[in-house]
This record gives sequence, C-alpha cells and structure tokens, in this order.
Amino acid sequence: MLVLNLVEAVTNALDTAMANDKNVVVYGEDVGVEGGVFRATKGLQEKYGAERCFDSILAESNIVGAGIGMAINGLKPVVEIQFSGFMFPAFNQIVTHAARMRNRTRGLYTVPMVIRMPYGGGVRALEHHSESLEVLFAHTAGLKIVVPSTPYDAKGLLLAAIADPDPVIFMEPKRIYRAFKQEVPEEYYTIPIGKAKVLKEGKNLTVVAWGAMVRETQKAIEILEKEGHSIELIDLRTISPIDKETILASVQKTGRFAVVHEAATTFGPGAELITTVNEGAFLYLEAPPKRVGSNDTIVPLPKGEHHYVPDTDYIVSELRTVLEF
Amino acid sequence: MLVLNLVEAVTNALDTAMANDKNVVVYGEDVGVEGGVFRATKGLQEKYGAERCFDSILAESNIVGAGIGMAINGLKPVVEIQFSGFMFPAFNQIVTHAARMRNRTRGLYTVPMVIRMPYGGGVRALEHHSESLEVLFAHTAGLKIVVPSTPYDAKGLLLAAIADPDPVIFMEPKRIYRAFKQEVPEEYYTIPIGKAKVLKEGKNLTVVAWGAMVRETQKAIEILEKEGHSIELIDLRTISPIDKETILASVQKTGRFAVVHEAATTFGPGAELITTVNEGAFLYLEAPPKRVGSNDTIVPLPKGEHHYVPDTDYIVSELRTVLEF
Amino acid sequence: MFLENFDPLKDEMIQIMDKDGVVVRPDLMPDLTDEEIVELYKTMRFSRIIDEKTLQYQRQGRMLTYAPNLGQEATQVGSAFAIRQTDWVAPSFRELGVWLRKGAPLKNIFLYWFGNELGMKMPEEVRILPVTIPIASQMQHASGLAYAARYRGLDDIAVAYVGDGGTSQGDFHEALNFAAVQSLPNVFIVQNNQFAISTRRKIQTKSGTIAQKALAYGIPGVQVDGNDIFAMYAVTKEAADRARRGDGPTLIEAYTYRMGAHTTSDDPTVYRDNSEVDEWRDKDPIDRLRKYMMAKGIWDEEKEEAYSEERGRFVKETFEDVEKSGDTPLEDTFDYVFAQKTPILEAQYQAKKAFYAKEGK
Amino acid sequence: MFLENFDPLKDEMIQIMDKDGVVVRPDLMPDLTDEEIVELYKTMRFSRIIDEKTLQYQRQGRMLTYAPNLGQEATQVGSAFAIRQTDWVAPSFRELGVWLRKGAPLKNIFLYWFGNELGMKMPEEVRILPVTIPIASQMQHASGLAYAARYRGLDDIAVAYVGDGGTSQGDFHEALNFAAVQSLPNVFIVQNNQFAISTRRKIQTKSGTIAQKALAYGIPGVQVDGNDIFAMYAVTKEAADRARRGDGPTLIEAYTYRMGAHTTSDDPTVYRDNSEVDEWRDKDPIDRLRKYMMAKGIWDEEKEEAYSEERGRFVKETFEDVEKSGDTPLEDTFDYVFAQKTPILEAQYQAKKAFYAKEGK
Ligand SMILES: Cc1ncc(C[n+]2csc(CCOP(=O)(O)OP(=O)(O)O)c2C)c(N)n1
Ligand SMILES: Cc1ncc(C[n+]2csc(CCOP(=O)(O)OP(=O)(O)O)c2C)c(N)n1
Ligand SMILES: [Mg+2]
Ligand SMILES: [Mg+2]
Repeated sequence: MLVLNLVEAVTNALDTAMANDKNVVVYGEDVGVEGGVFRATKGLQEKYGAERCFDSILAESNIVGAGIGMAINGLKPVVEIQFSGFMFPAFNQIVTHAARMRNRTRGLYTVPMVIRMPYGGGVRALEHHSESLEVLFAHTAGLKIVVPSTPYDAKGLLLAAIADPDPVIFMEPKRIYRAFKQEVPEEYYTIPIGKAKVLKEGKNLTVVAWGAMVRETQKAIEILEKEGHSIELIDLRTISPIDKETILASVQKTGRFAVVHEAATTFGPGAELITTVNEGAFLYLEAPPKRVGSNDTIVPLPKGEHHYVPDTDYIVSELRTVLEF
Repeated sequence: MLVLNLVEAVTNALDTAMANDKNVVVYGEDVGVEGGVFRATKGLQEKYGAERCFDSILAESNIVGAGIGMAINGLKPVVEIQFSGFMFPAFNQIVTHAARMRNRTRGLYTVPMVIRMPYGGGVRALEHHSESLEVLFAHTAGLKIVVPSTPYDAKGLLLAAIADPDPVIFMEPKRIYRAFKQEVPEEYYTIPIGKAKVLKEGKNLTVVAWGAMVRETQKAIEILEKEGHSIELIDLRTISPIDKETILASVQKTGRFAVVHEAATTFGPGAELITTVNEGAFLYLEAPPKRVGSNDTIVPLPKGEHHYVPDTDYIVSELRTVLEF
Repeated sequence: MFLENFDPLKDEMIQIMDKDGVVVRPDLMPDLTDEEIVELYKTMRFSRIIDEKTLQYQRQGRMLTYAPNLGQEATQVGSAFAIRQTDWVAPSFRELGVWLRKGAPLKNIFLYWFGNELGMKMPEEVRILPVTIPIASQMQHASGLAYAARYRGLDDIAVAYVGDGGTSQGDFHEALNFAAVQSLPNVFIVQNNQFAISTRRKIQTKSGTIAQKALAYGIPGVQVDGNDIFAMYAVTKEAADRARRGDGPTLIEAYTYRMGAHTTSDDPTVYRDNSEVDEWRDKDPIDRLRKYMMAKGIWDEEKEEAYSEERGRFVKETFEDVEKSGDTPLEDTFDYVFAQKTPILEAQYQAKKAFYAKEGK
Repeated sequence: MFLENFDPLKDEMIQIMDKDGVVVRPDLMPDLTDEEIVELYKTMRFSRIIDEKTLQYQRQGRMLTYAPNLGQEATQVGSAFAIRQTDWVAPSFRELGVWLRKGAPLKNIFLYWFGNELGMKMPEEVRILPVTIPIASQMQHASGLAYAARYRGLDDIAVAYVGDGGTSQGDFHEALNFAAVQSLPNVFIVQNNQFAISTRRKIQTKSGTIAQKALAYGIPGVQVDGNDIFAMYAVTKEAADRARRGDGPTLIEAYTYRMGAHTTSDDPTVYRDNSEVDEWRDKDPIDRLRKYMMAKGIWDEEKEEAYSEERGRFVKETFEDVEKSGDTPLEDTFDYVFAQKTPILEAQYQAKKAFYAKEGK
C-alpha cells in the first residue's frame, strides 16, 4: 500500500496506466519538463520519454483537437487542461468532436481520451482558476464526467476513465489535492464510472455531494448528527451519467433530499438532481428538496471568495431547513 | 403597422436600432454584402454603409472578442453567429470576458453587446445547425438570454436587448423564421427582458415553453383542452433571468407544472424550471412536475431528427400524464 | 524540388499545364503513366457527374442541402492521388474528389448528404475522418493523426483540407503551429476557392498569398494552380514525401474557384457576377486535362461519352437506392452516443419506443 | 523607417543602445529630452522596486500569487512611453511597467493582486483594460477598441501585449488577421521573454522569429531588443504613428527575458539553470539605461539612492494601506454582475445577508 494525497494518486494512476499500455500518452501545458503546475505529471517524462509525456503548445483547442486525432489513430491521450477555467478555448473540440465522433460515424471512429482538469475554489487563486463547470459538460451528449473526492477514488476512477472507450472529463478538486493522505493500492484497479457511493447511511435526509464539497458536507453532517439527525451522504463520483438508482433508493428511504455543490446555483447541477428526485421519488418527499450551491455571481477574487462557495456553517444552516421542514 | 415574419421583424428591429443610434454596428459572417445566410441583415449594408454593417472574418472568437472591445469603446455591436452550433469557438470570449467585464472592473468597463444566433431544429439542416444551447449561457453569470416566439416579440425583445447595458444572447428560433406573419409596429418599442408572458390562462396545469416550442405546445394544448382540460401557457421569453414570479403564481393556481423545450433533457433548462417550482410552490403541487425535452442523444441528422425534438403528439402524451396523475 | 525553391512572398504559382492543356513546365511534369492520367481524369469526371446530378435531384426536392465541389476537382483529385491508401485525411465538407479517390462508396456519400449518419460509417480502409462542419476544427485532428502515426512507428501521413475562409479560424493557426513544432508528417491543403459563402478571399485575409502564412510556422508554403491537376499532384507528392521522411509539414495553397453555389441553400448571384464565373469556366480543370489527353491520343469523344453514360447510370442507381433507405431507426440515435447506452439513455429510449407503440408510429 | 526596411525573415533585431549603455545606432536614436530619459529610467526603476518588494511581501505571507515583470521593464516602459494617454491598452497580466506609465495608481495594482476587484476599477483616464488571465484573448479586444476609435472619428490607437506563449493561441491569429484586413490602428507587442511558465519559446513555435508571423497577415513585423528601452520606444513610436495615420497594424517582437519566476507559485529551478539567468542579468534593461545616463551625466549615485529610497517608502506605505483594505463586502460580489441586480441575485444576496446576520458574521 502507498500512502498518497489526491494529486499524488493522480500521478500514480497515470504512471500505472503508462506502464500498462504503451499507447497512453500524456501532455498539456508544462506537463513534461516541469511535471505540471500542480506536479500531477511529475517524473513521467523522465520515466517514459518526451514522446509519451510532453509539453504542448499554449493552445487548449490544439491540446484536445490533436488528442482527438491521436485517439482515432490508436492512442490513449490523457491530456491536462491547466485549470478548468481554461477549457473554454477547447470547448468547441470537446463538444463538437470528442463527444460526437462515435455517433457521427456510427462507431467507426471513437475518441477514448481523458481530459483532466483541476477545478473549484477555495485556494485563493487568480481569476478563472476556481470555476466549477460540470454542467457545461454534463448537458452535452457523449461525455462522461467524473470527480473524485479521495486519493483512493482518484486513482481508481482515473484508471477507469483511461480504460473507458469514450471521452471522459476528469475534474480534479484541486482544493483537496494535498488536503489529506490515504492508503492507495500500488497495483492497477478501477472504480466503476456511473456509480455513486453511499459514504454514510442515515435515516432522515439524503445529501449528495462530490469533489471538495464531500468533506465540507461531512463536517456539516457531523454537526447536525450531534443534534440528533441521521443523514445519509452520497458521493456522486460521476456527474454524468448520474447514478439515479442509488440516489432514488436513498430518498425513498429518507424522504428528504439535498445536494451540495460548488458550481453556481441557477441552471446548475443541483437542479438536475432535484429533478431526478422529482421524477423518481416525488411521492416520498416530506419536504421540498434543497440545493446548496454557490451564488449566481462571478467567482470572486480571493478577498470575496468566502461569500461564494458554500462552507460548513452555510451547509449546516441550509440542511437544517430541510430537516426541520 | 407592418406585417412581418419573425426574421423580417429581426431585420426591422436592427434597422430601427441603427436609424436611432449611430453607435449600433452590425456584423458577422456574410452579414454585409449578402445580408446574412437567413437574410436577417438584408439591406442594412446598403442603407448604413460597410462601416456599420460588414462581413466579419470567419472566426467567431474574433466576432465576439472584437465586439467586446468595440462595446468598451462606445459602440453597440449587434453581432450574428451564423448558427448557434458555431458559437463554441466564441464561448471563451463570451464567458470569460463579455459576461465578466463589468464585475471585473467594478463597473468601469461594460459590454453592452447583443449576440444573435439562430438556434434549434426542425429544418432538416446539416450537423451543428440545430442545437439548443440555452443552458450553457444561462448557467453563466453575467449573461441574459432572450428567445422570441413571434415577430412582434422578436422586434420588441431585440430592441430591448440592444438597449440593455449588459451583454444579451439573443437566440432566434429559425424553425419559425418564416412560419407566420404578424402585425408589427413600425416604430421603436421594447418588451421588457426578464418578464414571461402568460399566453393563455388555464386552471389545471401550467406549461412553460419558449421559441419554436410555443407553437408546438399551443397545438398540444388545443388537443388536450378539447378533452376538457384547462391549461395555462407561459411563454418564458427570457431564459435568464427567469421570471419566477409569473411561473410560481401560475403553479400556485393550477397545482401542476410542465416545461417543454428543444434542448436535451438532462442538465437541461427544464431541470431549472422544475427546481424553481420546487423551491417556490412545492406544497401546491398535486402531481410531479414534468419536463418534456429532447433526448440526451446527439442531435440526429435530418433522417433521425423527428426522434429527437418533441412534437405535438409527444407533448400531448407527456402533458396528459401530468393532468391525469 | 518545388518546396525548397519556392518563395511564397513572391506571389508565384506553380503551374505545369496551362488552361489549354499544354504542359508549360515539362521539367516539373510528374511521372504518371497514361493509365494513371486517365484515372485522374475519370475521377474528376465522376465527381462532376455526381455534383451535377445531385444538384438536379436537389432541385427536384429529392435531396437535402448539398455542397457541390464544381471547379475544384483537380485540387482534390490531384492531391488525393499523391498520397497512399493508408494515409489519413481530415476533410472539410467539400472534398468529394478526395472521397472518391480514397475509395469512399458513393452510396455512403449520398447517405450522408441525405441526412443519415450511416453514410459516415465508411469502409475502414477509406481512412478519411467524417465530414467536418465546424470550420477548420479538423486541422487539429490531422495533427493528432500524424502524431499517432509516427508514435506507432508507421509511416502514414495525415492530410487536412480547409477552405480559404477556414484560414481565419484559430484552429488553423494552432494546428499548423503544433505540427511544425513537432515536425509532424502532415500536409495542409487550403482550397482557396475565393469565397467563404459570400465573403471574398480579400476580406478574409490581407496576406498576399495564403501560402505565405507558412512562414509564421517556419514551414514551407507553396501556391499551386489548383485547377492544374498535374501541379496539384506533383506538389502534394513532394510534400507527402517530405512529411513521410520526417521533415515536417507543408502548407499548400490551391488557387481555384468555386464554380457553383456555396450549397444548394445559397444564391451566389447576390454577391458575384456571372461574368466572373465565366472567366473561370475557361480555366476548368476537367476540360484542361481532357484537352491534354485528347492531344496525347489517350482519350476521345467516344470514351468520354461511354464513361459519362456509364457513370451517370451508376449515380442514378445509387441515388435511387439511397432514396429508399428510409429514416434512421430510433435505436440508432441512441446506440452510438457511447459504446454502451447509459441507464438514462436506455430509459429515454424505452420511453420513446413505448410512445411510438402506443401511437402506432 | 524601421518598419519599411525591416525583413523579419533575416533574424535581425533592432538595437539602439547596447548592453553597456552605449548608443550603437545613433541614426535611430529617438528624439528624447534628458528629462524624458530620466522619466523612462524612473518608471523602470519604480517597477523594479515594486516587484522586489512585492516578492518580499509574498514570501512573508502578506501577498497572494504575484507575477513579477523583472527584466522586462524596458519592453514595457519603452513601448508605453511611445503612445498617448488616450490610446488604449489591452494587457496580459505581466505589464506593470505599462500600467505605471499610463498612470495606474499603485494602490489599484496592489489591490488587484491582493485579490480585490476594486483594483481594476482604475481611474478612467488610464485606458488599460483589466488584467487578462485567459491567454491571448485580449488581442481580440484590442482590435475592437481600435475599430471603435476609428469609427468614432478619434485618432486613438489600441496596443495589445501578449507573451511568446500567447502567440500559440487561436485568438492571437484571429486578432492580427482581423486588424490587418480592416487596417485597424493597432500595435501588437509580443513580449518574448523566452518562457511560457516552464515551456521554452522553441517549443512554442518553430518560426525563426516571432516577428515573421506578421507575414501571415500582410503587415510589418519587427524584432526589437526588448531590453533596450530606446529601441522599444523608437519602434513602438513608429508603429503607433503608422497606426494613427491609418496605415494599419504592426507586430513587434520584443526579445527579452523573464528574470524571475513565472509567478510566486512557480519554481523556475525545475526547468532552467541559474547560469542562463546570469547571462541575461548582464543585459539588464535598467542597468543599461543607468550606464547611459551616468555617462551622459544626467544621473548619479546620489539621485539613484534618493529615488530608490523615496519610491521604496511609497511602495511600503501603499502596500500597508492595501493590507488594511479588508475583504470584499458581500454586496460587491452581487452588485456588478449586471447594471441592475436581477430578482434571483437580489434573493440570493438577501439570503446570504440573513445567514450572516443569524450567524453573527
Ligand atoms: C465554426 C463555423 N462557423 C461558421 C460556419 C458556417 N459556414 C459553413 S461553410 C462556411 C464558409 C466556408 O468557407 P471556406 O472555408 O472558404 O470553404 P468553402 O465553403 O469555400 O469550401 C461557413 C461560414 C461553420 N460551418 N463553422
Ligand atoms: C487560456 C489559458 N491557458 C492557460 C493559462 C495558464 N497560464 C497562465 S500564464 C501561462 C504562460 C504564459 O506564457 P506567455 O504568454 O509567454 O506569457 P509570460 O507568462 O511569459 O508573460 C499559462 C499557460 C491561462 N492563463 N490561460
Ligand atoms: Mg472558400
Ligand atoms: Mg513568455
């Protein structure tokens, strides 16, 4: 067993994948010589050479667009977008090509590619370094969106993403890149994409969260459980496709639902989860379902960021309104 | 009074705006000499000269990006993206700049610009000509999203968009560009952004639709009302910000809710509306709210498109499940 | 040969055969057998027949929007002849000649323009990416195809086609730059047909030639008479050899003209005079090669007629076949979103199926 | 003068003053008074002092991420001196020298890097767009600013700054192309500081010079010694005059070096040797001008010390002032999304406010 933090688990997963399959190539801005601005690709160029791990040009549309060509021609590109806020120049390639090549050719050409990107706030970063853009991908047919919340999950989910025959957006909660360490198996393993994980059982309320919000929500739940509530926590792990089964089974048991996310609230991921619950467990609901998200403002610079992202206290306060309804 | 179809009303609105304000400039691909592929800018170059109405280079990021600079420096650019499916190369400029300039400079620089784009299916078009992408904009702070469903609304809403001090995405349902004519005042008038319109009152069900789906839904409602149901129809007109007040007042009266849209279902606009209803009228709901959207598939080419977009029969069938719940 | 000596800043253009079918630069004339020349001709002719008949079907309301490549046959067929079967092509949407040369069944091509995704499920050996609608985005794929080919130790190259309009997109710039930095086995061919829909080339860029854009990337750029199939063949061949040798990408500007409308939805009389079209008709790439072949005695009116007749029949039969192909089945719209339908897609599919069953659809 | 005779393909570089402060091209020496030269110097020196002190504050944990412009002072100050107060600038994020010259209050600059949007609410007359984080996207804005200036009958021009890394982005390409087609009053300045974070210029593009990229757009391109403030001033001045005259845009490659880390989050020892940095230290733009001024007798050690001391104090006071500025008020995060808060924003604002009140926050 290794003991790794989340970003180290990402590196380890990449290393494992590259060792297993010569066709895995890794690139992106500063990914080669430097090993990435977060050091997620540290050591890979030294170990596997500059053909398999290299510095791209500073052009996200090329990073993804070239990867599409590579994937069609037999490689497994695992590319890094330096921060998710810089995926916009690549959005055309992602949506109009990566997501569609299989359908467009009725399966002749496919794009088994992974697009990694650190996302989310709470690290006092410059503008555009803190976005949570899962909805923009999740509303697009042909993409899977995966978000790990622990080192163990990061490795298993990333290896599953690399093994997946279709493009996967792998969003890494950079706020917890180095927040804690965990035992991570040295060997290859995967965690299935499309399956949520019940982190904690409970009776009165189902809460769904992912990424860095899992820890924040855990803290909130601890506080609320001290008051006597019993709360079930689900780590969504895959944003798209949503694991409706796990969520609905839980809500049918607890009768109450909330979702906590970093993304902006309106037209956000919470709306989809609430609608899912409406569609599959409406008659079980004992209280209006609740979304706890960030404001519909522009992500503030560091001096205002605390107003934006839900923190433990705010989550407590919001969940309480559902519990006490 | 003029009698115009929807695309003629757009042209007339542009003409009116250009006549009123010398700082309004209109450009985009083929917008000048040809008057646009849909002829939405027909005659404007002749009338106002090539400085005020011109052919852009074939580069959407430049169309929007240059427009941002123009807007900051005193002009009112009203640009055309040839089809909404081609807005992706411009998405970076729209999201990271147009939507943020005011906030980033605390009001020093602003981007009063309108980005027009024909959208939606049903015209047997090539790939990428039929997308309905309202959610991608609506989830972005700093943008307003407007969709007319009639010639009268097209003129009034477009003039309101041009008068708006912030960037407005103006999505034109090209399927009904020439579907019908309507009386349209010759003079300047605006229809407020952010206000939905109750098209038809009703007692048992509230349905929200916009763009080309309004007509489809009207037909469905006619069929259902012959069966004795009484249905209230709201034309949303502005996708963001949503007019919650009008919707909630209606649902509180009818007790049932459905939304009909062309966009893909999951993480789609319907989810937001259902969540809005959950948040503001949960206890009034007598049936689970319903979203009627397109499949979560890639927009099919013409030979399969009828499987994708909701048609009258499908809307009838879906609304009936809510009415009969 | 061309590439090393060519200075794109001099506004020169490589031409081997003039508009009357006379070889004016015998020194550059490629080494083609008579059979190969006839094959070049036939492919162009076939392409022209398809375009003409499809436009006719479209006017009859039997076809959806169609983008003819009238006038650009030499650009396409000449360049496609210069690459190998295993080489990749990243096309735009107006490369009928390339598809034909690479062995795409006409049925597939018709199916595509008929609005059926099955069309782009080409036989594997065709090795052309599907028709690309978002302008210039395919350029990036070409760079990746080339990277992968080299990485896998294959000596395949990747050719991308783009229009003069497409050179304005950021993707054009990024792909050339990446290919140059990585010295990738790519050939980038700009079909400069003078228009992007209604927008003239002069409005698209101020550079004297499009070929000179290569200088921005430190790679060779060459302007070729795109209506001269020998020149297109010879230059592409050299660029392809160069790429295959590992010497990196080349930018080829094929100077040609879009004789027809942009697509069948377009009315070019709004933005150009017929006199201009007539001028270019004089430089027609097919007439030119026919004159050459006739002069050389390897083609005659009889062969022309027989070939046209036979191909015409084939096109007609193929089209009628495609007309019977019917709508896309519901399941097909769901089955290729992912390798495996997700539960949500499965549920939506079942719901739609049930709805159809209920409605008797 | 420079622009017409300069051939960017020859890998030449315009230098007026060498690294020892000796004017080697008196024929090109711009017409600057002693006072102006001292002003140039002071602005560079001020910029250096700010960088050095800010790095110190950052190490002390008193500052967030900061991007110093150490070594690039001449590029920035020289070019900014050559334009008018009413001219526009579309900056990247490393243009401290430009901000200072255009009159941006240091307090605003600090506020910005301190994580407060108020910083970018500059006095109106500064006419610099806010710091741009998405690389090269500002190039497009510059073209629009220029279009509007001309349209409105003003003779203001718009200058965009971008890095060598930024030249790889599609936006770079599109902006130059559009400006060239429209013959806009633009000057595009590439600060080629040899790195994009850790990525070397040679990996970014294979073109011999960045200046030669201008040929792709049919506009002049010129490579300048970016550490020679006279050369930067003179070339920018000519490009600005040219733009103002209506003769269109120019691309200037300022050849310089990023002496410091990319930002305070970066550790350059991972990807470059100190010896390389030392080599460039020898070409320091500030030392160079000081040597010139000392030789000319318009500057001395005493003045140097007095100025440094005074500016140092000012920086310290300003920073301490900013340190006290506190957090962004809740309402500010809502008040500038739109001209008027939407009902949804109003509701969210009220809810958060109520939450803070409840929690006693
Ligand atoms: C990104 C994008 N923007 C706009 C369009 C609409 N469009 C289709 S073809 C075309 C013109 C293309 O011109 P060019 O590249 O010269 O190719 P040609 O049509 O001449 O073959 C345009 C603007 C598109 N397909 N993609
Ligand atoms: C679109 C985008 N991608 C990535 C980044 C992350 N990033 C910030 S600075 C930088 C390097 C910029 O290099 P260059 O343009 O040479 O400017 P310099 O830092 O040298 O001043 C990168 C990759 C970004 N800000 N924007
Ligand atoms: Mg063209
Ligand atoms: Mg740099």
